[in-house]
Amino acid sequence: MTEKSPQDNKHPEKPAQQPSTPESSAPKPTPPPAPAKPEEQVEKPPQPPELTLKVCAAISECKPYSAASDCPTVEVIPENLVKVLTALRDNQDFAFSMLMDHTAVDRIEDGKFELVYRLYSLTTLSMLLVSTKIPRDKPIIPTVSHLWDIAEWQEREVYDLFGVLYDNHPDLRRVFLEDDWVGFPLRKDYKDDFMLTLDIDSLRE
Amino acid sequence: MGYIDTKKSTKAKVTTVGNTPINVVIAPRSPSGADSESLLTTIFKSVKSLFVGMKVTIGYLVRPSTVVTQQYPENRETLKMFDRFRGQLRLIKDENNYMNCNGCNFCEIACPNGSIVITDQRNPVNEKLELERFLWRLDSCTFCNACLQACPHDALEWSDGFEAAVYDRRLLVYTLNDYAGPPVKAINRAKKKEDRVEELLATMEPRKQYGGPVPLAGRKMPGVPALETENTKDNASPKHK
Amino acid sequence: MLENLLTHSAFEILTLSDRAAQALAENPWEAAGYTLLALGGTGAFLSLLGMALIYVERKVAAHFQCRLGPMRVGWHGMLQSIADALKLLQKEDIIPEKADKLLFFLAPVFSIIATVLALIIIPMSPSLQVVDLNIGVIFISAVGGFGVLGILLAGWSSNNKWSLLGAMRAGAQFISYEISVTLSLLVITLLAGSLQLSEIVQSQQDGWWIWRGHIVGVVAFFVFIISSTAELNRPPFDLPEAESELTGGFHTEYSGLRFSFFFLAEFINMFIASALGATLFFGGWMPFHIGGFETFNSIMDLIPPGLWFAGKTAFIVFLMMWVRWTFPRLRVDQLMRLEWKFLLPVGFINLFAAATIVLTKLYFFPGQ
Amino acid sequence: MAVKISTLEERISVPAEGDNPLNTQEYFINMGPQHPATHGVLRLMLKLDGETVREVIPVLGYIHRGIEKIGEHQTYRQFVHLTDRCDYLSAMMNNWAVSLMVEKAMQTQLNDRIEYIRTIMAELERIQSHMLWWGVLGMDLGAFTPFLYGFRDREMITDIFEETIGCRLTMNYIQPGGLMDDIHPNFVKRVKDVIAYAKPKIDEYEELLSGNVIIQERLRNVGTITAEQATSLGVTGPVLRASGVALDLRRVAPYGAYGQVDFEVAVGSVGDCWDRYWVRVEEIRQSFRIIEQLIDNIPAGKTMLSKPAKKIILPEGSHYAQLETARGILGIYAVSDGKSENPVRIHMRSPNYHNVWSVDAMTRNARIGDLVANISSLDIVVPDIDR
Repeated sequence: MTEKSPQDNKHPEKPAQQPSTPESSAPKPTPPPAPAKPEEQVEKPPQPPELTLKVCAAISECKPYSAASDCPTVEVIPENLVKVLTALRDNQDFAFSMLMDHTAVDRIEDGKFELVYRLYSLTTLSMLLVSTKIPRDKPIIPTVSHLWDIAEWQEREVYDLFGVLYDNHPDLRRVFLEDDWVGFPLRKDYKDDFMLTLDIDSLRE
Repeated sequence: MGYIDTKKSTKAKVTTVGNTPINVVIAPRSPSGADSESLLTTIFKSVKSLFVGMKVTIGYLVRPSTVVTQQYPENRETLKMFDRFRGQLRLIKDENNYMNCNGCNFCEIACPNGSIVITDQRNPVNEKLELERFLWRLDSCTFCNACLQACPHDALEWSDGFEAAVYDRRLLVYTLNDYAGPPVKAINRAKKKEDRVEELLATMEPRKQYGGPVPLAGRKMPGVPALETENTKDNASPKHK
Repeated sequence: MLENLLTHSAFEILTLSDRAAQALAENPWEAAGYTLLALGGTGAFLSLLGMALIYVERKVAAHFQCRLGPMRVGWHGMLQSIADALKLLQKEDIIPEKADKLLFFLAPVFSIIATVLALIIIPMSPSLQVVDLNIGVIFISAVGGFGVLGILLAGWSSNNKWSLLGAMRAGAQFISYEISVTLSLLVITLLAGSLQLSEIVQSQQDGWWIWRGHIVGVVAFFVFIISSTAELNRPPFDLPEAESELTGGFHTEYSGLRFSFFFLAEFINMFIASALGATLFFGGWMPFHIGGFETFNSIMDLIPPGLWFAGKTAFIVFLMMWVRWTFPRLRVDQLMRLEWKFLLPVGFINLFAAATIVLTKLYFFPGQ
Repeated sequence: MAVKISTLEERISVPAEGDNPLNTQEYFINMGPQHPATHGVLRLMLKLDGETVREVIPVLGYIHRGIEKIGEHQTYRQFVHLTDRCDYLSAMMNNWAVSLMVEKAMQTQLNDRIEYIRTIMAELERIQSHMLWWGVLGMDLGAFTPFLYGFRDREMITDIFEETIGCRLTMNYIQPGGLMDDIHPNFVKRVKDVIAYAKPKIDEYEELLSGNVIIQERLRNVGTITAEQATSLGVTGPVLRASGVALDLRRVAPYGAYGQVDFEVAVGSVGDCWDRYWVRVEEIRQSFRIIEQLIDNIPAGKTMLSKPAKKIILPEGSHYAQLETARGILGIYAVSDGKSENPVRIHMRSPNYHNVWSVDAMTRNARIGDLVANISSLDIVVPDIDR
């Protein structure tokens, strides 16, 4: 039933947290991660990567990400988001000068949007994922567009497709869809009249 | 101001990003400061650069052998496509025109955009499922090759026909099988056992162009009626289930 | 007649207007015939020449770019231009709703009229010139300025911001480069001592001005070529219609026949500029003569003057095409800088030098 | 908290003019979505003051196909072919990004043959992409001839693709777990032929365009963005490198066979159009170097490690992989629930989406001609912006 490709790991529940990923702060990045030795690590409980611990030690508002992730991840509450991201950008130990990516995940079963900010540091070449969760029925989050210029447009994309509202955003408007579009398409409960559903059987009648 | 000599000033050196040493080549700039050239040198180099560019273009004008134009409809006879060219999907047939496909639906499942719709029927003779109609929509096919990859029976191949233009998009829905009936494997097995071969072959029904509703990921295409042409009338819809 | 043509000392200058004027006294019908011939001839010549130039441009461009160009209509696509003309004639004539209808209609007409007016003064061979004005050079400058009016009107009346931008660019560009063109025309006028084009041609029978004027002539020629390319809105100075910037500039809103007027005018203007260049600097229809080599000169005289003229013009046309299909476009401020800071000073210095030469009679071939 | 949501109409409304007669009126003009210089269906609202561009407002979405939404209903294997349709000029690198993400999540170890072929293909793709860009830049700046030269040379490379893969543009070749097909027997010879043919052509490119004084004048000190601006704007790829940041994932975080080859990263020093132009031209040369080092030693081995019929179910959690396409860093972010073949969320960090916004910072107070040069030097592929 749940067959996977050959040589996949036999332990899908184990989060793939490899210290040797290229994004980690290893002094000399190595070619793509060597496969983990699943036998060794399966017994241990998942240990957050080094960078996560460092960040959590330096900035008290962060805590390690609870769910599985393949990249060093910290979790913050929405109120602390701007503070944490400012600290991460300005702290010389981390110096996350690039906001590589910002997007959202619709966790409809929890009633939440998970917003992820993927930071990239040009000095340590490490990557950090900052995750925060906001309620689906009141999706308001402060903007970080004053920290990174690109955040303005990344946030516009998330607003366009998820309907997340960014407080103090300089120019919050739709980016892909028309201004009068109803609904936010990447939400899991989005429906409109022109959506096709994959239903091949109906042709066979 | 100043002319950039593209050949001269590129020099490799090592910088670091993070802790990684990186060999870089730095883009040339026009000489500045102490190295800066006199105005006359700049003008001379600039004017010379224009003539160098003109030399390149006249070089092509005087050598007609450099023309790369292919005169397409005229060279149709000699035009040879690469043997892996993804032109049009077709079913592999053997010398008796029996197909390999037994209608197992793997390609339909693998197809990312519902361009393949397969209907099966149960053969009255050997009670096995067999292909009734293999529909392929060229108009929504993205030529991703997923169907060929997924096919476990080696039943599909690409032909090199690339001239698929038609005037009515409904004509882009192809029936790939020539007949509805048992695949070559079933026929061979029957022949080996010498078991009701004639009867089995008699169940084959010819299939021509498809004339039914155009499938759109399982839906009927809104506003597009079924196509009625001369050669679709005889088998406009699947006969037995 | 033939003798006259072959002996370089006395070319007969007999233009159509001269013939008409002569005939007017004797037979008015003959005069009317000459006028009609001139008008019809000019019209037919205009369209045929335009189509031929378009075909040549396409072929030359294609071979610069490793292509074949038109190959389907006729032998090697010879009739392609006719097919295109027919297509343009059949196209729907679209006038934008908010356009100024009258000016929108008039703009291409202005453009083509200016072209025709300039064309009539070109001496193509001793007997093929419609009008031979004694102020030919001034006339050319004047009607050349009329052409830009069509472009300005087209940009204005289209009621499209892109068109207007293109038209304004065209205006600025034309006014600027007109000065340089005139300066280089003046150089030749000084050297030849006449404003009449036929006399300028006659003055070159011992050597073309590009030789006889040595440095001054060469500089004037290059200034003339650069600034007349700019006046023609041809790449690399095609800012008014820069399609990657202004989507077509002043003729964005034009289609069909009206567009073909602009198109035709552009190509004929290229011919006129080349013909003018050939006339002023390469001796027009005058064969290539070297003072003292009588045998050589008489061999050169065997080639008809019309061919000489056509060959010289074709050379300059080819030069323009070559430049067009090689160079990128300048930016609008660079264009202005080129004119006002480079070509204009050069032109003035050149004019001054030419005056010195004329005063001191320092011609390269002192002949005469 | 009051969140203000604006519309395009409000954004481009011109404020009332003051009484000062010296004020020239600023006006908005619509560039695109059908415009020769906007590379497809990019639409820019320009605030102009005469010829001077005061502000550029990109308006996107004319080719938005909801690929991320479609991806939520497709398996990873099926999603690969959709990424072809984003940045179609680096289609194989897009495929590779998804494959890399899946392989990283599944911890699949690939053999050297797959890695070598992937690397060669990606570099060929980069070369053809840059060749096309080179031609288009020439065309945008008014020289039409380079466009056809670029296309002519690019066709040689797409011929290689067609022989091995069967397609020229959207190839769907690199699959999770390997390659769709083994390379054609002629592949090595053909690649060598193309290298021998195309290397002199790059010198010709230099003569025709790079060395031309008009091009240099058009590109130099136009659209300058500093390294700080570039990092803050999140631009990647040649645009970032032209600003002097040598961030090339092929170097700093090697994937594929990049760890085993020797090449130099082209960087600029100022961050203007000229640097961006030159960085790309130099990248063509470096890509040839990479291919030359790999082409003779492709090891033997399987080219597909997993059977296509097998389901790919990623472990629960979020997965991300990024690589360097011809235009910058492409990241694929997937969230899996660990049960289904389809991702819960799949997101592409597309390089073009991040690059396109820098056009405003570049073009403030420049001319329209500079705007065209800037767009061209960004090397935008609009389907990748809109996805």
